[in-house]
Amino acid sequence: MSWVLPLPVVLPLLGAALNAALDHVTPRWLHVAVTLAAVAAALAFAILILIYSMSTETLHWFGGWHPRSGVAIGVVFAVDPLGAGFAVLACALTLLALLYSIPYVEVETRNYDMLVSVLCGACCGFALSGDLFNMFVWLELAGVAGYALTGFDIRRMSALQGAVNFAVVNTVGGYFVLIGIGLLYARTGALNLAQIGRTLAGEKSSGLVIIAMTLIVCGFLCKAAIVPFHFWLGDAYAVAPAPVCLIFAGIVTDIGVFGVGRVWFTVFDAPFGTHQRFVGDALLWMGIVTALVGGTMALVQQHLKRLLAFTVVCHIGIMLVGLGLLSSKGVAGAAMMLLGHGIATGGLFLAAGLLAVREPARWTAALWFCGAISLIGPPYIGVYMGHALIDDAAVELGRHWVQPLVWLAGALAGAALLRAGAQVFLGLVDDYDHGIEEDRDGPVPYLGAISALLVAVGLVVSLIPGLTQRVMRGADRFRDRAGYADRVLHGIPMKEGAHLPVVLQPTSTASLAYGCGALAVAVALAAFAVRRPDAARARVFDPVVWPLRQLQTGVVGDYVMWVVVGTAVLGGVWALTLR
Amino acid sequence: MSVLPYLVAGWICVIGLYGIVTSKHLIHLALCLTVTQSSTYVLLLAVGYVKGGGPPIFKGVKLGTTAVDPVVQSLTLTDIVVSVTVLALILALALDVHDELDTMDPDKIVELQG
Amino acid sequence: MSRQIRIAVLVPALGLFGFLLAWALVGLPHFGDYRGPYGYVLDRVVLPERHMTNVVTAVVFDYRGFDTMGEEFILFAAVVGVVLLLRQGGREEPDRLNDSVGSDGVRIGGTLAVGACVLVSLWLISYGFVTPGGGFQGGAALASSVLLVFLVSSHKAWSGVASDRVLDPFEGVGAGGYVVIGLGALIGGLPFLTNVLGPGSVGTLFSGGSAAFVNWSAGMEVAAANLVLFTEFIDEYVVPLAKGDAAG
Amino acid sequence: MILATLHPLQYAIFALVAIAATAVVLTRDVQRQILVNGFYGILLVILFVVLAAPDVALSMLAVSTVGYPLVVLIAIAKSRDK
Repeated sequence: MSWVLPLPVVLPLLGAALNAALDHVTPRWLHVAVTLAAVAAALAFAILILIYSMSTETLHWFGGWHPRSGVAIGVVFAVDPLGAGFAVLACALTLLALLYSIPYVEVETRNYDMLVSVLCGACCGFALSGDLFNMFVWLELAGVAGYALTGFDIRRMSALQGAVNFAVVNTVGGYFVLIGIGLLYARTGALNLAQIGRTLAGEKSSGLVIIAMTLIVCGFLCKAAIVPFHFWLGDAYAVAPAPVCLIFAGIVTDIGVFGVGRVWFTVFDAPFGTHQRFVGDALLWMGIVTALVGGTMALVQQHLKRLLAFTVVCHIGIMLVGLGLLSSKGVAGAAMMLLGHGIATGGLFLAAGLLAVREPARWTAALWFCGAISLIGPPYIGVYMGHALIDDAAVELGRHWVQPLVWLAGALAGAALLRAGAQVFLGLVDDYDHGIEEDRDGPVPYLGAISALLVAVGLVVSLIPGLTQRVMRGADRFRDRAGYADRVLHGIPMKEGAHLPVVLQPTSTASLAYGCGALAVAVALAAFAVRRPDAARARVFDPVVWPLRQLQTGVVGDYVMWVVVGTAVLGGVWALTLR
Repeated sequence: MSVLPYLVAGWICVIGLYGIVTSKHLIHLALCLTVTQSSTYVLLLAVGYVKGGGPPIFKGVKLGTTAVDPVVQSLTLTDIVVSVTVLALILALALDVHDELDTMDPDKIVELQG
Repeated sequence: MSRQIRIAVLVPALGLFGFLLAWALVGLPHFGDYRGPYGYVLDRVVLPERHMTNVVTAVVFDYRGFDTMGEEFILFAAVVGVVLLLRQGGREEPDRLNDSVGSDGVRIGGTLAVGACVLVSLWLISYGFVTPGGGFQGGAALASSVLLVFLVSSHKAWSGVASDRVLDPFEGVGAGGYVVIGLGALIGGLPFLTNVLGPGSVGTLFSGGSAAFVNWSAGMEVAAANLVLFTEFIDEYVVPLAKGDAAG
Repeated sequence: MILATLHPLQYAIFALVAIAATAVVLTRDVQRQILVNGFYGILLVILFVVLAAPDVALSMLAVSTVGYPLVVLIAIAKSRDK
């Protein structure tokens, strides 16, 4: 089955190249058809890969350059279920975004479609790759396509500001990753993840490896928008066209967290395995702070898409918490959160995009509230299963304080969504400015159906029987560094796992209680903010949020300064604890 | 002295970052980004250098002669060609900003904040 | 936040950052003592296995050809992005601008120089597997040579050579060709981008095998993408001038 | 390549590159900065030759002589004429 592995990456790229080649010749319907066909085919092959990856590890050595006595001389795609699942999600969300864009985006459609399909290919490549430099290439490609798409509305100053901040911060992050790769290459003489991990395994940790890890992790966290690297995201996601936001929120941000997990569990777990709690706790705390900052900032936003952008920050923080626990359950929780959050937030972005076409209506309000509730995650709804797995993992580690903080962050973001829904879609406040200034066109039932599809799937994600067990099996594989290296470098086949049941995963009573509690807190907070907006603002929100808002200056120099501060502090902490 | 080349790479990275943060002009900022990027080239090539080694090109040279590392060179050379287009992308954004706002000072681009 | 505060926070942070970076860098093998396995192995196996004398080009287009495909698409996406961002609603055709070069000497000398530079660039691309060069460097050089047309003649002549009607197909075929060659191997039951025609004979144009075609499509893509970039930027400058001419 | 064995020369060029990079960053006037940047580019080309990397040097040469100056100069010209 090795031959399918390159296809989810190369087909969207080929589609984009084909559209460039046939520029000036083909009518619009043809280039739309080419793009859709390429991404749909990529989706089909990605699903095929996912199915096969459950039982075997599939490898694809590009150019047929197999390793020579444990030395990798080519580039490899090594697929595990989580990577394949990510590729499926990427292709599916891109396909929906493209369908939504057909009536919604009316200018420069050919260039737009080319960039969107390139973005899809890049995200798939990042998820499937087993080579550090190759991951960097896909990261850069996703970045470049992303900057251009953010600045799509070139006559709106906010769009340009968002694009500049996005471009500069992520370019700097990319250079950090590359410097880290250079350091690791100097140390190990390898670019293949498995081989780097093998080489570092038997040796004492050194300053070089600590700083290489810091640079690579911080570079990825710039993309993931983790505090203090997060400032650009609120500016960029508020201004990109709605379907582009769906792709950004659903997959592009998440590749940062995915990348941190990938390099930790294949490379750095080896030299720092005995000190892994220091690494995990640093990520855990950054995740918690990010989740709380995102939730709080969302609460005070008026601009609807900017509000959604900060809820993305919140949920990315929760994913990093799951990853920072470093156990299979934690990773599985992060993966379930990624899935549920990507789909539900995407649906909400598309619903917000509808406001550029027509006035809010009753059914769009229903759509919005369903999406908001899936993001809060009451028992077995929406992102609940992600929360529950993270809870279990935290309790197993004895980190009981993680649960309330994470649920609170989710509730804050949820309250922000409910409050905005009441104000915008139910019209509870007169003259509310939701900030969607674009004026677009399109058949409302068609656009509404696509967002409804996403919201509906987002609601039931936690209820799919057997899914959680399979994600946990995938997380086991994702974490298995020695097995990964054996399979990649020596082609040793995987042991067949036990058959997995197709049932609903039971969750702890605490999670059930927290889920209900989060919903109650969110509803109460939203009701308070809607009923007494002035009191809410003056007594509660402003004093808490004022310092945070002061930091969100919109100036790119400040943002890069925070990137340097964050990297230096994280590097300093790890330098002291990991030696 | 044997670490000087690496420290030069580190210095270029640091000074480039300083320029990016303190820049008052988007074009200046974009060029500072390319300076930071050039630190990666210097680092990679310095890492791959082998004392007394020739270029990894075996035309008229016996196979097995000491040569420098070819991999870092291949990573760098494509990146250099690509860097112009990425610079151009950022400059294109800067030009659009200038069209709208008549300024290139990043501190004045504050449409969105808080 | 004011500039002063920003710089006051930056300087200590950058100091710590630089210190940590230096700490990592002094842990590297001494300058010139590098002995990593990857490059060492390649320096010894490329000539016997692939008959290519330039190991760097062999790595770029054969051993790590897939990375290069990604890099090529970064170029592609960035240029598409520039076209997207520098679009102007209903741009006027700039044919009113009369900027042809007066001197015959400049024109004749320049035209010869264009020819010479183009030839050198093509040589750089084609002998990439033998001597320094290859699709990326040669493509960039080729774009620069064609740019000479603008310098020695007029904008009108330039926009004839470098219109997007001519360039876009080249760009698409260059980028797509790379993928299609890779897929060709895949359809034949081999891994993506397998070098199916190699190894050729040492030191000749044919030493690349099918990687030679990859090399050429990369060269085409790089040259066309750079020319699109130049055109976009030159038009950004020249078209407003032409409008000024017409008004005055 | 003879150059590749000359260590003092390598160190001198490394030092020059560091100084030139600093100069590029500290030149705040963009018109002057692009000149300094051109000089920096040439120094990098020489450095790459000295580090036995002719392929990388070629690629830097092709880019820093035409691509960088053209794109940046036009951006500067556009930002001035209003």
